[in-house]
Formats: sequence, C-alpha cells, structure tokens
Amino acid sequence: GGESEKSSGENGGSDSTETDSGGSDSSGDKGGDSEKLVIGFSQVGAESEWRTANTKSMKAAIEDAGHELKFSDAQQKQENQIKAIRSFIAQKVDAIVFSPVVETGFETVLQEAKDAGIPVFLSDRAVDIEDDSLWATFLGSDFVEEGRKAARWMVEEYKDEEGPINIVELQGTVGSAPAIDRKEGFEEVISEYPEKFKIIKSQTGEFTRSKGKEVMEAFLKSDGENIDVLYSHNDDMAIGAIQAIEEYGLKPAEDIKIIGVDAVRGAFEAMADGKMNVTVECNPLTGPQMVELIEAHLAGEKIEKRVSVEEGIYTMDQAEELLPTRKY
Amino acid sequence: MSAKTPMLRMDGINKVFPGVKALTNVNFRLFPGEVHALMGENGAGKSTLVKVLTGVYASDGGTVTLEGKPIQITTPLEAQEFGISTVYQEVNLCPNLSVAENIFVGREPRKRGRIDWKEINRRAEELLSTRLNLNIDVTRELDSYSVAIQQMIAIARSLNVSAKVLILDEPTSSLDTNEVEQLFAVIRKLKSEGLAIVFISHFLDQIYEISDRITVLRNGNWIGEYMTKELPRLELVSKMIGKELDVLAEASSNKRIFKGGESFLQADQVYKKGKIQPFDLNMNRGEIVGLAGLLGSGRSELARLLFGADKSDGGTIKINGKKVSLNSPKQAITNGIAFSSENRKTEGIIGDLSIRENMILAIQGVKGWFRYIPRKKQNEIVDEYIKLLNINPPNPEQLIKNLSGGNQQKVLLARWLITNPELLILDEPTRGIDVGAKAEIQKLMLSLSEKGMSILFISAELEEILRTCQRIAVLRDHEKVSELENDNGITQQDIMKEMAGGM
Amino acid sequence: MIKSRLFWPILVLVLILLLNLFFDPGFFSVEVRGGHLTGSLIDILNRGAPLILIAIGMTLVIATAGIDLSVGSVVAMAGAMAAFVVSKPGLSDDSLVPLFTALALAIGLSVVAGMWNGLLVSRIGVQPIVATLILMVAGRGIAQLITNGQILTIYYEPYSFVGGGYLLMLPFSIFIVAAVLALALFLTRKTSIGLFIESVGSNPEASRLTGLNSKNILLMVYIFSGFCAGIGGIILSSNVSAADGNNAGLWFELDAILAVVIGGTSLMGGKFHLMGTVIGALIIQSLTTTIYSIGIPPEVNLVVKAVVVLIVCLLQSPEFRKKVLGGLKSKANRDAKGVA
Amino acid sequence: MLKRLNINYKHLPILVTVGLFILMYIFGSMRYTGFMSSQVFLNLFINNAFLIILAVGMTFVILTGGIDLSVGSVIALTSMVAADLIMNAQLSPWLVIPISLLVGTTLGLINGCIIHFFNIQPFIVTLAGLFLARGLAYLINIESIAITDPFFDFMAKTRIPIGDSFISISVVIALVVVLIGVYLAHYTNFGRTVYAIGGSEQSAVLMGLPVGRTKILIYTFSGFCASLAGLVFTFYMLSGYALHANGMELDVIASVVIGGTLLTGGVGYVAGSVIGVLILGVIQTIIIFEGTLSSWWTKIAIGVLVLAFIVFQRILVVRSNVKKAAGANNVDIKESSPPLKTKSM
Ligand SMILES: Nc1ncnc2c1ncn2[C@@H]1O[C@H](COP(=O)(O)OP(=O)(O)OP(=O)(O)O)[C@@H](O)[C@H]1O
Ligand SMILES: Nc1ncnc2c1ncn2[C@@H]1O[C@H](COP(=O)(O)OP(=O)(O)OP(=O)(O)O)[C@@H](O)[C@H]1O
Ligand SMILES: [Mg+2]
Ligand SMILES: [Mg+2]
Repeated sequence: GGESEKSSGENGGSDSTETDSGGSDSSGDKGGDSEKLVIGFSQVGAESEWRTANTKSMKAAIEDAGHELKFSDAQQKQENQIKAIRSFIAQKVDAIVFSPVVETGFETVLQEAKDAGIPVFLSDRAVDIEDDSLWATFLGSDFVEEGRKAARWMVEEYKDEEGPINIVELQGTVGSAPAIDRKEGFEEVISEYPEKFKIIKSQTGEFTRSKGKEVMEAFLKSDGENIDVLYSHNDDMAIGAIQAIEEYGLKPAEDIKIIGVDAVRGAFEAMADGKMNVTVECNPLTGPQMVELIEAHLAGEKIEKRVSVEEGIYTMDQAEELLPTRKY
Repeated sequence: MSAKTPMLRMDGINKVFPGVKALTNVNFRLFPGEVHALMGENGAGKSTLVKVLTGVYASDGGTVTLEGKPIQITTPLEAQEFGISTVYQEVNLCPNLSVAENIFVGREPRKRGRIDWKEINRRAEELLSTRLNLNIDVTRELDSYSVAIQQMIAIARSLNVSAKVLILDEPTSSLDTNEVEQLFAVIRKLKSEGLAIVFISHFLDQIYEISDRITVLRNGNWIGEYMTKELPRLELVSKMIGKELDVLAEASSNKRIFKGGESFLQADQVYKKGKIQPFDLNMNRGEIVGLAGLLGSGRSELARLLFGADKSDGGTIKINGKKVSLNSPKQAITNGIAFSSENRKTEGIIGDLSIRENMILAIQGVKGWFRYIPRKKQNEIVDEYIKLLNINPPNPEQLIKNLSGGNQQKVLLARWLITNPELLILDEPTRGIDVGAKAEIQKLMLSLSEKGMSILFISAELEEILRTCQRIAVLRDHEKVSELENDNGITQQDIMKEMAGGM
Repeated sequence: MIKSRLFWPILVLVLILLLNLFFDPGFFSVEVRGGHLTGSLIDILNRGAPLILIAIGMTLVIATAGIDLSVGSVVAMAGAMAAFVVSKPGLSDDSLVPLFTALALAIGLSVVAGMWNGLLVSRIGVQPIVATLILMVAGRGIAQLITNGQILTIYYEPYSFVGGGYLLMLPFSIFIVAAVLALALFLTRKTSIGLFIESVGSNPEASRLTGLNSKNILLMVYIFSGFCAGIGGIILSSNVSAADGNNAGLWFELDAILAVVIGGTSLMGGKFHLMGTVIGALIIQSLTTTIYSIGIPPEVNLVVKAVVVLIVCLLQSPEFRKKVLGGLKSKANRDAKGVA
Repeated sequence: MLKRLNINYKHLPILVTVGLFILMYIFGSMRYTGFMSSQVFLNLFINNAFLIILAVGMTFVILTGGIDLSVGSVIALTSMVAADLIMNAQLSPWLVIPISLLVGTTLGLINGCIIHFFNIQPFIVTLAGLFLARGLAYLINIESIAITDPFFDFMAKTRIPIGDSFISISVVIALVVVLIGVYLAHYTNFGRTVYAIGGSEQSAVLMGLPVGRTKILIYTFSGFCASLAGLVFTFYMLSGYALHANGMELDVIASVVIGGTLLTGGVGYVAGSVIGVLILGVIQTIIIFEGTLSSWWTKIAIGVLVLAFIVFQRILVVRSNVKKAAGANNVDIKESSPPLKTKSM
C-alpha cells in the first residue's frame, strides 16, 4: 500500500564533465577564505543514488573548504526539514543550505531564519514563495526543461517517420515536482505534433527499478508490440523497464526506444550495451559551486537570485566513451 | 400468590445457534415480589434464556411482555432502560477499571457536569460494606481481586440501580456460606420491596432456601413451572435430568477414606511476599487434601505457588524426596503436577479453539512441538472424555467459547486428566457444575485417588470437602493455620471455627 | 460453498481477473514464449511472490496477536546483503559459491533480524508494534549502510535465476513460494506449532498455565517472519538484479497485513488461515496489475484500491451481508409479494 | 516512599516515561551547545503541535483496542481542501475552516459506522480510509498549492512570546485539545466507556454501556482531531499538498504506545501520549544537533535511541511493579490510596 515517499526524485544540473563550473554564478574569488563557517545542510533523504551523490558532493565540498558541516537528513519529510532548519537557527549556524522536499510551505521557517540573520541557500529545487528576500539564491536545474529536452530528442529521432508514434510514460512519484514538471515539459513539446505522437499509457513507477519493471510488464501485456517509445522520469525505472522488455522478448532501444532522465552510471552502462537510447542529464555534484556561492554571499558580494546550470543530454554513441568518467 | 399477574412474560421463545437448538418454545413468567429459580443441567439453556431476555442474543421467535406491554429488547442497554438488571454467569466486568468504577460506570454521579470521583469511591465503599459486608479498597483495579470478590462486585453493580427485575445467573458459584448469607439477606430485602428476581444456581440447598417458584429446562425445552414448596428435591432433580436417578444418595454414599501412600510432594516454608506466609504442606500419593478458608484467605495463592503459576520468594519444594524448582507451569507439569484454575474465563479456556484442541493442549504441551498427536488419536481421546464427563454438545469441533459454563469447566477438567498427573490441583472445579455432574466429578476424584493420584482440592463448599478429603488444611489471612484429619468426628462447624480464627 | 471462509475472497479475486478479461480478451491465455510459459496469470503469481511470502510469515505473527512492521526493511536488508556479495565485479558466472554465500548471508541476516524482534517481544515484553518499528526504521539504515546508499547492480547471472529464472517452464519464484507455503503448512498442520500459536494468540495467560512456552513460540514466529521476508527480499532484488536499500520493500508491511486480514485472520490473534492469506495477497497483486494494465491514471490508483479493499471486507462481513444484502433481498421479496 | 509522595502506583509507568524524557533532555543539553535554550524546548511543541493533536485522538482509539491508520492521509486531504478552497475557490477563511474540519470528521464517522455496524476490523477500515483520503487529495490537485491568505498567514506567523522565546498559535490549539482530551477521558461518561471497552468489549456490552455509539464517536473524534491537526499542519506549512504527512500515522501510533498506552486497549493516558510525542521530538532534535550523521546512520540512530528508551522504560516499570507487589502486604490492603485517575495529569 501507500506511496513511495520520494517527493523529490532527482534533479540538479550542470554539465557533468565540468562539475564545478556553474553557469552564471558570480562567485569569483573566495572572499578571502579566512573564516571557518558553520553551514547547516538539510538534505531531503537518501532515496536515490542521485541524492546520495548530491549529499556526498556537498559534504566533501564543505569539508574541503575547511568549514564545519551540520548535516541533517529529513527522511523525505517536509516537517523534518522544517525542524532541522529551526534547530540550525537555534545552533546559530552561519548559513543554511537545503533542498526543499516540496516547493511550498517553508515561508514561516525561512522568515525565522531571516530574522535570525542567517542566509538560506536553496539547492536543486526552488521554493514557491513570493517574498524572494527569504533566500539568498537558488542553485539548481529546471525539470520542465529536462522534459522538453527528452521530447525534442524524440521529435528529432522520428522526424523522418510517419506517425502515429506510441509512447508509454513511467512517471515518478505522484505529486512530486520532478514527476509533474518532467511530464509537463515533455507534453508541451509533443503537443505540437498531436497527430504524430501519442502517450498511450502513463503510470507511476514511483522512481524505483522494481516498480518500473512491474509497470512496464503490465504495459507490455496490454499493448505489447504497439509501443514505440518509453519515456521514463528517471533512469532507474528505465533500467527496470529494460529488463521487462527483454523478458517479454523485445529488443530494448530497437523495438522500443528508451529515454531516461538523470544520466546515472547505470544508464550509461545500459547505453553502452545498446539497450537504452538517451538520457537527459541532471548533475548532482553541485557541492563546490554551492560553497563558492555561500562564501561569496557572506563576503558581501552580490549574487544572482537564481543560478541555473546547463543540462546535457547523452545518447548511446557517447556512452562508451563517457562511462569511465561517471562519478555516480 | 398465583392471583398476581406476572410482571414479565416470555412465551414460546426459540433460539438456534449454528448446530445447536438452545431453546425450543420456552415459556417463563416472573412475578413481582418473588424469587424465581431457573433450573436445569449444564447446557440446558438457562443462560441463553437470560441473554435472550436482556438482548444479548436476538431470539428466533417468541414474545416478551413487560407489565402487559409487549416489548422488544435488542441490547443490554435497552434492557437496563426497561429496568432489568443482570449479573451474568461469567464475571462480566472490566479488569482494567477500579472496583468503584466497575460498579458505577455508565451511571457515574456527577458534580457540575463532570464525574465526581470522590463520591463514586465513597458510595462504592458504602455499598459493598453495608449491603454485602465486604471491606476492600475500591480504588484498586478489579483484576487484583479473586473471582469470588469479583462476583460480589458484579452483584453490587446490579444492586446499584432502581430496577424492576433482577437477574442473577449463578451468582454464588464461588461464594462461601457467609457471602451467600449476605447475598440472600439482600435478595430478601429486595423481594419485600416488590422486585422480581430470577435466580440461577446449581445448589439445591440455596434454591430451596431462597426461591418461591421454579422453572425447569431440559435440553432447551420447557419442562414446567412449579411452586418450590410443592416440588420435592428428588422430583426436581429427575425433572432436570429426565430420568429417575438418586445421584445425591449415591454420591454421599461414596465417602470413603483411603490411607495415603508414600509422600509425593513436600513444601517447606514456601512463601510469597504479600500473598501467602511461609507454609509447609505434605501431599501423599493417593490422598485428597482439601484447602479451606474464607474469601481471599490465600487458597488460590498457595495452589498457584505449587504449580509455578507464580514464583515463590523462598522455601523449598521436594518431589519424591528430590528438591525441584517450580518456576513455571511447564516445570510443574513435567514434574507431574496439574492445575485447574478457578478463573476459567481468563485463565482456563482458549476461547477461539475447539473442545478437542482445548482438551489436548496440555498433553501436547508436554510432548512438545514435533510429537504431534495424530488427529485420529486425538479424536479417540476426546470422545472418551466427552462421554466420561457427559459434555454437551458432544461435538469435539464446537468452539469452547460457545459452550455453557458448566461444560467449559468439564472440558478443562478433561484437559488435565488427559495428562494423567501425579498431583492434581483443583481450584473450585465444581464451580457452576450441575448436581449430577458434580457427583460424577466427586466420584471421579475418589477413583483417581484410589489409583494413586494425589489431589489438592479447593472448594467453597465445606460439605464437598468433608465428603472427599482425608486431610483439610485451613488458611486464614494468607497463612496456613492448621491441618485437620478428616476422621468421622469432624464437622463443618469445626472447620469454620478454624477458618474464622480459632475460638 | 458460501459457508467457506475462502468463498468471498476467491469471488473477489475472480471478479478482478474477469474485469481484466473485459479489457483484454487474451488475459487468461497462457502461451509458450522463449521456452517458458507466459501470461498474465503467471505474471501475477511471479510478481506477487515476495508479497505472498511475507504475508505467510505475517500470518503467523498476527495469529499470536502480534504484528511485524519490519518486514519491508528486512526485504531491503536481505537484498542489500545478497547484492553486497554478488555485486562485486569480476565474479565468474560458473562458480556457484558466491550464490550460496549470498543466499546464506541474506537469509542469515533476516533470521537474525527476526530473532531480534522476537527477543524484544518475548523476553523484554515490548509491544510488538514498537518492537518491530525499531527495526523498521533502523533496518533501512542498515540496508543503506551495506549498499553505501547506492543502488547496487548485479551482473552475476546465477543470482538472477532465483527471482528471474525458470524451471519446468514456470518462474522459479513460484516454486520458492510453493516450498515455503508447504513448509508453513507442514509446521502448522503436522506439528503442534499451529495449535500453540493459536492458543497463545487467543489467550496467553491460559496458555502459560497450560504449560506452553509462549516465549519460544513468539520467538519462533518472528524468526519465521524474518525468514520469509528475507526470501522475499532475495527474490525482489534478484528479479531486478539490483538492491536498493531505501526503496526495496517500501510499504510491504501494510500490504502484507492487508493480505492477512483479507484472508480472514483477525488482528486480535487466534485462528489463522494461511490459504486465505495467499488469496489475499493474490487479490492485492492482481489489483495492482489491473490498475497498471487497464490504464487507470495514477492519481486515481489509491481511490480504486480503497474501494476494492472495502468491498472485499464488506462482502466478508456477515453483518453486512445480513443487513444490506439481506435487506435488499427481503425488500425484493416484499416487492415481489406486493406485486403478486 | 511512593506513598508519602501520594503517588498512585498506576501512574508509575508515566512517571518513568517523564523521568526518561528529562534524562534524555539533560543528555542533549550536556552534549550540544544551544540545546539547553528555552526556544529549543518550545520548538518541541511548535514542531509537533499537529502530532500532539493527532495523538490525543489516537489515544482514545487505541484505548478501545482499535487503531486509526487514516490520520496521516486526512491531514493531507484537509490541507488540500483548505488550500484549494482558499486559493482557487477564493472562499473566506471563516467558511474554509469549518469545511476543512468537517472533512476528517465525516471520514471518521464513516470509518466508525463501518467498524461498528459491519463489524470489520478497524485496521482494515482505516487502511482503506488511508488510501481513500490520499487518493482524494490527489484528485483535487497533484501539485502543491501555496497559501497566501492573511488569516492563514496570521495563524502561521504570530508568535506568542514566553520570556525570550515564543510559541505559535498552533501550540495553544494543541494544548487546548490536550486539556479537552484529558477532561473527556477522565471526567465524562464517554471517556470511562472508552476505558471499559478497552478492558473488555464484551463485558462493556453486557454492562449495558453504549458501546456502539461510543465506538463510532471515537473514530469521529479521531477524524476530527486529524482534520484539526491538518489545519494546524496547513498553518505550519502554509500549503496544501497531497503528499503531506505521509506515513505520519505510524509516528502517532508510536508516540501513543511509547507514552504507555497498551495497543490491546484499556490502559493509557492522554498525557502519556503527549510525552510520547515529545520523546520522539527530542530524539529527532538530538540527531539534528549531532549534525554529522549520514542518512543511514540517522535511521540507525533513531532506532537505537527508541530502543534504549523502550528497554529502560520496560525495565524500570517491571522493577517498580515487582516492588509494588512486594510492598502491598506491608501496607494494609484495605487502606485506600488516593483515588484513581482523579488527578489525571
Ligand atoms: N454463542 C453460542 N454459539 C453456539 N452455541 C451456544 C452459544 N451459546 C450457548 N450455546 C449452546 O447453547 C446451549 C445452552 O447453553 P447455556 O449457556 O444457556 O446453558 P446453561 O443452562 O446456562 O448451562 P450452565 O449451567 O452450564 O451454565 C448449550 O448447548 C451451549 O453449547
Ligand atoms: N476480602 C478481601 N479483602 C482484601 N483483599 C482480598 C480479599 N479477598 C481477596 N483479596 C485479594 O485477592 C487476592 C486473591 O486471593 P486468593 O485468590 O488467594 O484467595 P482465595 O483464598 O483463593 O479466595 P477465593 O475464594 O476468593 O478464591 C489476594 O491476594 C488478596 O489480595
Ligand atoms: Mg449458564
Ligand atoms: Mg480462590
């Protein structure tokens, strides 16, 4: 019963090969790197590999810079995250970093942080609050854009073919922002070709491999050979689905084109094996960039309210070559 | 008296349980200012009739009229609202609530809208001490008291309302003479106030002492309604069992004294703080020893220590001369001891299991997990005991919770007899058992002791003890005060003197 | 037939399957594909294997009036443990040593987990729901500790056979379920364990006074539940060739309890019905599969599930049948009479 | 000694629990700087106000031997309804609040009726309630809805100062609910019937108590508490979201049980449950202050702390019960100790 609690799924972003570049950030020099800062970091949880990689990157960057980290894991619960931020305030940390579980609901506690004079940095997910003085900056990616990218690749791939192209979609956890946005972006693009592309089935795989496999199995049972494309909101579900396709007796990536999001190592392996076509990247290794932003802000520099990062997209042919460089 | 019109009438009552026809066309009339005894063997349908009347069970036919108006009662709550107050056969109170609360729950006195606890405790104490002569701490939880006390509390609850009808289903089954007298005094008073009272008991003496009218049921059938004065005892019994049989005479002629064999168990200065003072007890093979004492004198506590149901705080127990430790029932059972608790509802029956399973449970416990008695063998054993103890219904797969109280007790007895113990401890084994069966059980005890089994027998009925026991240990205030040889000279009076504090 | 306790659950199961037939006429067909039998029915059995296993263990725990919330975490732990052994790169597919090491360690760990629960409940006297809640929380942590927060991917073929292989044309996991079910049936029918469990669950104090060692019985059922969950975890991880410490077996405890209750076993302890549980688990699994295959939008999944659960339980309730269905019937009768 | 303090032995488990709570708090204060501040203590209430409200309702349910799994989902549904009505339907808060409160109350009433009339196990009925409420929340909107309403803002942000520190309005609401809960449990007919049902439902029926009505009321009350908690949660989050409070039912049940209530019913106190909530809160605060635990060590640490607490609680309670039993004889049995449950904490 119940729902998987991974309201956040995956996200983040920037070009994977140069992880600490950071799009348009204005960190510049490290503000004299004299002081030892205490940074409170409230992470969503450890619900996926992506998330674990993100945590590791953040921890390593903060420690490498010689600052003290107060880490708190919210076990995917917003209320825990609010508690963590409150106790960071009580502990009088110098800066708070957090990856909001949900976009809404942080107003009160952020106000408390502001009153206590502690700057707040959002990581990988924005918050939906009108008063933007409540946080210093947001470093992260754009899920809607990820969805668009996936769709654009598909449109390009099928540009010479006649419709209708039947798509099945594996959604993330119902109601989670990545699931909603990746769906929205994807649908936005394909709605330009209403005759050609059709999503015939869409069901949640709760971002997990085993659910991805189970749902794909059911799709195959009911629609079998009709399916042309699988769009999966993350790579893990896609990997599970690949197994289901193989067991059903079809060839993944050939009989059914497979699009994932995240660009985790597993996806590269699958692509290198010729079982997956493409994955839209989402880079979790944002730690160093975040540290730079914090230092810059505390040093009094003006930083952008939103620091977004470029997102890559990787296809089968690049996989072999890039696989050894993947860190997560 | 017959000129009066009945306050309550039940006509043509039927009740069917899956597989059992519990009541067939039963009639019942209840007159104000009268005590009406409902008589019948175990499983005759007495409790069922009561429960149909009070809305616990829906009847499958028949009518009920109260004061001339036909009524329909579907829940005990409604019964209460009609002025019918009931003490059910098994103690039906809440073990987690205090004594006072058990008496008042549902109709607590209030002060400014909220429950007045001081008042509840005061009134409960008063009610118990003035009407039932029971002085206990009413703020303690119910389950810290023995079954007999619980029974008194249930009675107190039923008295605490202004009712028109009072139903008492075996209220006296574990009370001793004094308490019964208290109760009867109360009943007489209520009767004179015009209450109609239903009284169920298997004690013929009590029936003849208190009742004015008797209705007899047999096998769910209505046999007849009689004036107590006009119905001789033997006739009553034969109406109940359906044949001419002089069981009572037979049973009392059974009194025989065996000389015990060598010692089986010796307890030396065994005690438990707050429960029972250090005591010595010697049980010889083939001997029946009785434990006598007033309510709460510690008889059950003593028995429980010998069985390892509670851990003793000190003292030694030897079996066959060898020192043993009895820290759990399991150890006691492997040492050949069996114990049938007085509290059959909470410490005896396993309600969800069948008669068969309840019976073989103890012997299977001895055999362990993997030496499972084959089903065929089980059926043989169970059939044998169903016949021996005349258990009704004789269907081994019936759930024990659906049996009448007396029949449940028989199943529990069978459970222990099957293990063929060397020492059998029986705490109020005849509680709620009908006259015929009681005689059977006494006979059984005698024949078992003849075969070398020693039996420790606890009963509130001194007569029963005198009839069967060779030695009688008397307890007073949690202390064993004396041990009497049951030679012909001894009378109930002698024992009572000891119990009350040697005058 | 209607009297049988299994009648209503089976009826619901059949109805759910028939519903599928309506959407997909080939639903009941079983065909040979690539040397094994495939078809929706077999898929349901295969996919439902872990749930059935866990629910079997849960049945015995519930029969003692306990509950085991930790099964989901034990699933994750067992999967993580096994994957930890067989996900090392460079294992040769020819050697079966890693397979057996993995199975032994995974099952060992889950038995230890079960024993831990059992000891807390039986020796320290902690209420089952809290006792197992501890492992429910901490177990996932342990699983992630083993996998270091990663999803361990397994490339070692023999391990994948456990949950993904075929024997005699049927998925191997079906055989595992059959074996564990047979074991459970044997233990509870051919030994006295079943009787003792019901006795302890129905009236613990009376059982103690009858000389049953209720502590050992409690310990045993929790160990067995851990064992079942462990095997479930192995099947699950083997089936997707990966171990996910955080998500494997998430919310399994609720589904397992649901299966047990649908199967007719009361949470108050006492009588239990293993076959009922199996049917209950199959109902849940077919429902899930149905939701996926007939294209119900994911937002509605839960509402559908709620409705089906309620229908199953209402049908099973004699009071409901009497009051509502009986009411309808007698009304129909009355109407009929009125017309006549 | 206990007698001199005029403490009833029945209150011992709860005293032990309070004692352990204080010990844990002292442990945290010695180990972490800033832990000892009054604000950290008050945060326990601010952060857990909704849990406290849920726990009050759940205590009644568990006291009857039942369980209510739907509360977490009802929070989500209530927050969703409130957010949707305020933001999309543009209703006034004075309409929205009663409507939202009706959401859980109605669901609770339905739960209770099904449980009572059709005699179905509470676990399964409320599990269906869990699915249903969350499913309905999804149907309203799968995205979260931020609330920007002056009244909600006021409820969320108002700080009631206490010395240098502050509490929120929600804390006041929670404490009022606790007081009502204690009053209901110990000074009303309804409350005593609840205990009686928990002690033995069958007996309660035979004693002529209104068992059916009480059971239905219990689930209705729990549903009401869940909705109220949902509103408080909405103030806390200022948003409606279908995934809110996922799995919270287990937190509540755990708090209630840790607070000394027996799942089999009949034994426990409302106040105990509140302390249970605070204990889980302290455990979490300790872990956050520790600040170095990775995600998985966080889980393991929660497990270990809960374990340590439970085991100590058991040992202390069992010990004192043994002493009590031993001492009972030295004291005259008939002497009355202070009235039970009158001073219900
Ligand atoms: N709930 C039930 N389900 C099935 N059978 C029942 C149920 N309750 C009672 N019976 C059966 O109905 C018959 C009458 O039982 P009842 O309890 O009325 O007997 P009784 O006269 O009170 O006996 P006793 O003297 O032993 O108390 C018995 O055969 C009993 O087994
Ligand atoms: N009259 C009383 N006053 C106070 N406490 C009592 C009384 N009767 C029983 N108790 C309590 O009940 C407990 C159980 O007593 P126990 O069962 O040993 O008595 P018993 O001699 O077997 O009497 P019974 O005939 O009631 O079974 C005692 O430990 C005592 O605390
Ligand atoms: Mg009877
Ligand atoms: Mg006694």
